[in-house]
Amino acid sequence: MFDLLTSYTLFSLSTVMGFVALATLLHLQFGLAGIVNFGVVGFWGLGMYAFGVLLIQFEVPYPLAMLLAVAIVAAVSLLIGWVIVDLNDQAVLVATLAFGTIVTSLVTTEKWLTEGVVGLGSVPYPVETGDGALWQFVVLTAVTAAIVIYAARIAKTPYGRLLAAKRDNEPLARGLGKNTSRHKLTIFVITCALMGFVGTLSAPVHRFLTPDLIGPGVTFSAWIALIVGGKRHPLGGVLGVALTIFVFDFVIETYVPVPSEHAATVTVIKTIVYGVTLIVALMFRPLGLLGPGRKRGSR
Amino acid sequence: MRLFRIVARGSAAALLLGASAAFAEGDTIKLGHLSPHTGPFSHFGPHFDGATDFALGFVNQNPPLGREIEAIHADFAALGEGQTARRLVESEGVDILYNSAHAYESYRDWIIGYIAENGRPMMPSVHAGSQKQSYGGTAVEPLFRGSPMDTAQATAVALYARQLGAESVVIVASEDAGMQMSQDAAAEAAELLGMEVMATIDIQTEQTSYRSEVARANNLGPDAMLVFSQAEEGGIMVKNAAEMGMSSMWLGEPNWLADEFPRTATMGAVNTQDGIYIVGYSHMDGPAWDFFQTAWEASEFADLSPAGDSYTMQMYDIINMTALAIEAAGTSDARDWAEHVREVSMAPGTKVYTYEQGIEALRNGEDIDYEGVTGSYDYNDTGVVSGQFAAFSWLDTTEWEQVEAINGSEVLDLNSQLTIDPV
Amino acid sequence: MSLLTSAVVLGLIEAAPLILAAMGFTLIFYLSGFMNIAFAENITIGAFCAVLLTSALGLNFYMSIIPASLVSGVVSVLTYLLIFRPAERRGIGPAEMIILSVGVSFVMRYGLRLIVGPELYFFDNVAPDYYRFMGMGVTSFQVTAMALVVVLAAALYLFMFRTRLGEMMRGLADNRDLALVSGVDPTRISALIWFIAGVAGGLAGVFFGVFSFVNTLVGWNLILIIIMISIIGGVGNIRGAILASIAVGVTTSFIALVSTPLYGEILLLIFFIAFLKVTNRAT
Amino acid sequence: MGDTIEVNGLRKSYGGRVVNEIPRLTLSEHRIEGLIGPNGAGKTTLMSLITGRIRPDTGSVRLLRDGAAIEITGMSLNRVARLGVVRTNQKIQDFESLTIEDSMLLSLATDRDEGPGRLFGERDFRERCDPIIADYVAAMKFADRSAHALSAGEKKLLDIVRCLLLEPKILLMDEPTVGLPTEQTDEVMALVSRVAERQDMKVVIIEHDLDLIWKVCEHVHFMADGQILLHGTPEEVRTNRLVRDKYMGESHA
Repeated sequence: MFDLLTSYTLFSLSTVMGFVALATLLHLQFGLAGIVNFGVVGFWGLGMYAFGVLLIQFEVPYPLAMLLAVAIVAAVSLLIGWVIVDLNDQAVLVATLAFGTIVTSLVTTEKWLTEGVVGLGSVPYPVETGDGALWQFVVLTAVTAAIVIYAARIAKTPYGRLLAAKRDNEPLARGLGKNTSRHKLTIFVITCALMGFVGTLSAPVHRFLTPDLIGPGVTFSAWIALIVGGKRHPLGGVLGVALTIFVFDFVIETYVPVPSEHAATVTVIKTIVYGVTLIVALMFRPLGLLGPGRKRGSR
Repeated sequence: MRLFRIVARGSAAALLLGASAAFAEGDTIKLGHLSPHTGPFSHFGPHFDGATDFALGFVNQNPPLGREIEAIHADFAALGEGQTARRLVESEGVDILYNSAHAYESYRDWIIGYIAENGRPMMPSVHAGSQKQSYGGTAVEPLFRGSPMDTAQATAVALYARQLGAESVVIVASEDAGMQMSQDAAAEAAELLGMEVMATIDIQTEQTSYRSEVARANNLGPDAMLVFSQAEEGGIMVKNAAEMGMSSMWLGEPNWLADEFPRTATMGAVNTQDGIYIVGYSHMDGPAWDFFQTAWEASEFADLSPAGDSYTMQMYDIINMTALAIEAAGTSDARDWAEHVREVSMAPGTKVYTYEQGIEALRNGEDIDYEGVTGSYDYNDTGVVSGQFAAFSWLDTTEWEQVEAINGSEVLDLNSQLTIDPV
Repeated sequence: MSLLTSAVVLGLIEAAPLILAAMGFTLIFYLSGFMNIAFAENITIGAFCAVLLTSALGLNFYMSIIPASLVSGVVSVLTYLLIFRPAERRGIGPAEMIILSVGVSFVMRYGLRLIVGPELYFFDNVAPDYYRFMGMGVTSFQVTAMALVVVLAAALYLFMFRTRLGEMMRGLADNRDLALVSGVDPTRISALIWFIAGVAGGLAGVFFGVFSFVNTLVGWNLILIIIMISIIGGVGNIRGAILASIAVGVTTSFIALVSTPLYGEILLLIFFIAFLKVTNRAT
Repeated sequence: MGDTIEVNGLRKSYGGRVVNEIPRLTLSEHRIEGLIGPNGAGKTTLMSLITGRIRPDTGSVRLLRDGAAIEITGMSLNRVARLGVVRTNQKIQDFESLTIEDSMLLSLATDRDEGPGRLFGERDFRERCDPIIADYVAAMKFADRSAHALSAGEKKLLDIVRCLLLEPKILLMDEPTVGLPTEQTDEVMALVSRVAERQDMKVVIIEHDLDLIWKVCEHVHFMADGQILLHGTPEEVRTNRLVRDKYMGESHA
């Protein structure tokens, strides 16, 4: 059997694909619209858990549970969006970070709903005929591809230009009659709802949901990948995730198995390398690997 | 004798083509050990690896079916238990997936399907006491536990509190899967024993202080505090109690036997309390224990833990049982192995106290009944083994001693009445 | 012991190290205009120095406090000179500076992890003496922590509002261009402030450590609460940091006394988000 | 008659210092009006109060259109611009990541164009805008529309073009000559006048270059110490003694 189809590889590639989707959505939020969303794990985790709870605790049919979960995330993102729409960047960063922490904490305390740390038992694939994992990976890839294509096209449309203008100089854009608050809220709700949707697709991949799946590590990984790849380029998320998560969490972990007592050092060195790449990227190449070069003057 | 296989297949061509190892019956029997070397339990890793290698040392002097058991210790915290299990089974081709832990349910459906198709892996585990009682013990799901259910352990704590004469208790548990399940079990057991559960308090892991939680528990004035947490968390609670001038009767779970407990609490604080008892597994005196104790204390692994450490004992017993069952089954096929586990570990059959005695008797065609260090080692139909319980207490920051044995059958009978985890 | 008094006393004990940390954090936030997440590692380094000094060198606990906090003060200045000042020079915006400080925090925390390993470290041969105060038990370490808070707060207040250096610092923070024009040397003043903040962080680390244990996550687990306290207390406002720390300490203690402790943190987070919206400012 | 702006009892103070005190003012009764006065007279503050960038302490600002009065006091910046009252910026600034053409397309895009779902309308949107963009690129002498405006002059020109492309009813120009290449100043102002003529647009120019004011404006308001002291034809204002003492005495008229 061709090795790609092993449950191990499918699981890894599905999680990597999930991160590509999250990083690309973060490109739309931060790279394009300038919203410093440090609560990525909050929207993704809320989508995953809402779906799991609806499906398992309330036995809602599969497609309806996904729809409702995404709707819940959209509603919550509208509320958070309203909170952060007129705050400056640092306040947005801390507010969204606090939101992500609230979601993780509530998942731990509301045991009657989420079973808390004991874990919410096995979320099935929509297609349970044995190659459910393969189909899930295909669907995740299709959704991610759609998001990347949307990100690539939207940049070259009036809406993309509007978001870029708002990011660069909001008062100037408002002076041209653009309702920047409404547009900021629209892109935020759309992309957060999509993060929730990716969460519903990730639930069956993880199969057994526990609060430590939705720790702050998810947000930091998406951010590091985007900064390294290139926050303003639609493919920044793809390249960033490939160079960080794919290389470290799949290639090295799989093909360079290290004796167990050195395993700790590999993870530690990985995080140090993440930290250093972040520092180097921000200091010397703020627009990342795919960032545009020096701007061309018109004279 | 540490057997490591460092496999370097880093070539880009092999990027997606991890070769899955085919095996012939004649090859070695591969044991994939899910061992925590990163994450919150990383200090357990070396101890678990050493205890496993120690047990394999005896088995491989005269291996079952003449096939040496080769250990692959794989850290599971970094990549996740599910992914590490899949890598060990699919690409390393292990015959035995050893020590599945809390996240077993995330790959349970997959592995049951894989076993049905490929006849491996066998799944002996000392951590599976945290999994639902209904899982395991069959040819379809060859999961066999090396210790009683966590719930039984929690029932023992409640039972000993009753034994100490407690009428009312407060039950504290940290936000960890095993601890929360133990809390529910202890609460129900306490009620069954006629004790009043005044409150159940959840504490967060990795905090620097639990003063408010301890104060709240103390204000309720319970006769005893049943606490299910890691050693260092228990240590902080006892220290906070002493700092606040409060003194209570504490009953802790086996993790408190790690030296993190007294070193965090400081003996000064421990001595101010009415009493601190740790309910854990004890060994069963007899030829098995005598052989094991002398061998462990003479081995290169002796500094990893005292001989009486429950993990060390349980791993020794489960490795012996697994090897003997393979010999009895005549194959490393997990489905046949499962059928023979009970055969080698329960009556009828001549009682054997070490792997050496067991393998010899099997080769003479006798039926055997393995009596382990941790107990008579009899399995119920869902792969749960009986065990010996006892209460311990710390003498100083390095030494603890067994205070009193707890009646094992009383524990099992009380545990079976619990509703939270139907058989 | 009524619920309220124990919540207040417990709150004060909880708050003491938090105040030290919040004071340090808010100083950097006020002067450099961004939230330095890597400040968490100053706390951890302070804790590790103290534990190593007491157990390895057998120093008395009180003797280890000063050197431990000085070390983390020096480390704090180094992070400023080596990374944050060049970054400011390159005109990196406040949001990117925070992400940069996350990177620095990762490198420092996991670099320390490589050296000290995963185990927990303890103040083994150190034991406080126990007193009784208002019906509640208190230890000498807790009293020292609270005393240090008062001393450091007073010293910082005097420094900021009664000394030439303090005035220059406030000038630099309030109106950078005006300060530069009037001959304030930004590097010297900033280095001094980062040093003072590092010392405060190290002190906080020492007491967090002695109250429980020391591992590489001591600072990291607290950084979000410290950020919230310094923003609620008002950036650069020492009195605000103290009041906010006490308020947070007392409320979380009170909630932990009556219901699930985690609800205390959740309520704080929700209040914090509402606070940001109402006051519509972060810096 | 076109739109006019009416200000009643307007007052704005910063920490006790009164910056604007205008009991009564009507702007844009004429096609092109001027607003002159010494530095610190409060001209820019008045502009900001009208366009909603800042809120007045008391008083109201109304837009009179076809006999109806629309209350725009303190209305948000983008809604005032949406009503056709647009302002060019005194401070030189630009959208850092947008090219010259992008900036123009930004102004020309309508609400319908700017839907998050409109992924496929780009090509004919550009075709629709091309003629008007080509005119302005030529008029403003931009060498390459797909490049960025780097010099101050280019940024200023682009700022003005962005406002013109909105086809405003009233264009408030805050010191347009500052930063403009001197040889282009007359051309630009001539272009603005032509556009004003063609699109029935009113213009109010704040300027220190008085020659430009006297030449272009039909009516001039003189402001000092936060108050409108007098207004009239350029000839009346130019020869007024008060204006000469308070203002022209300083500047090299």
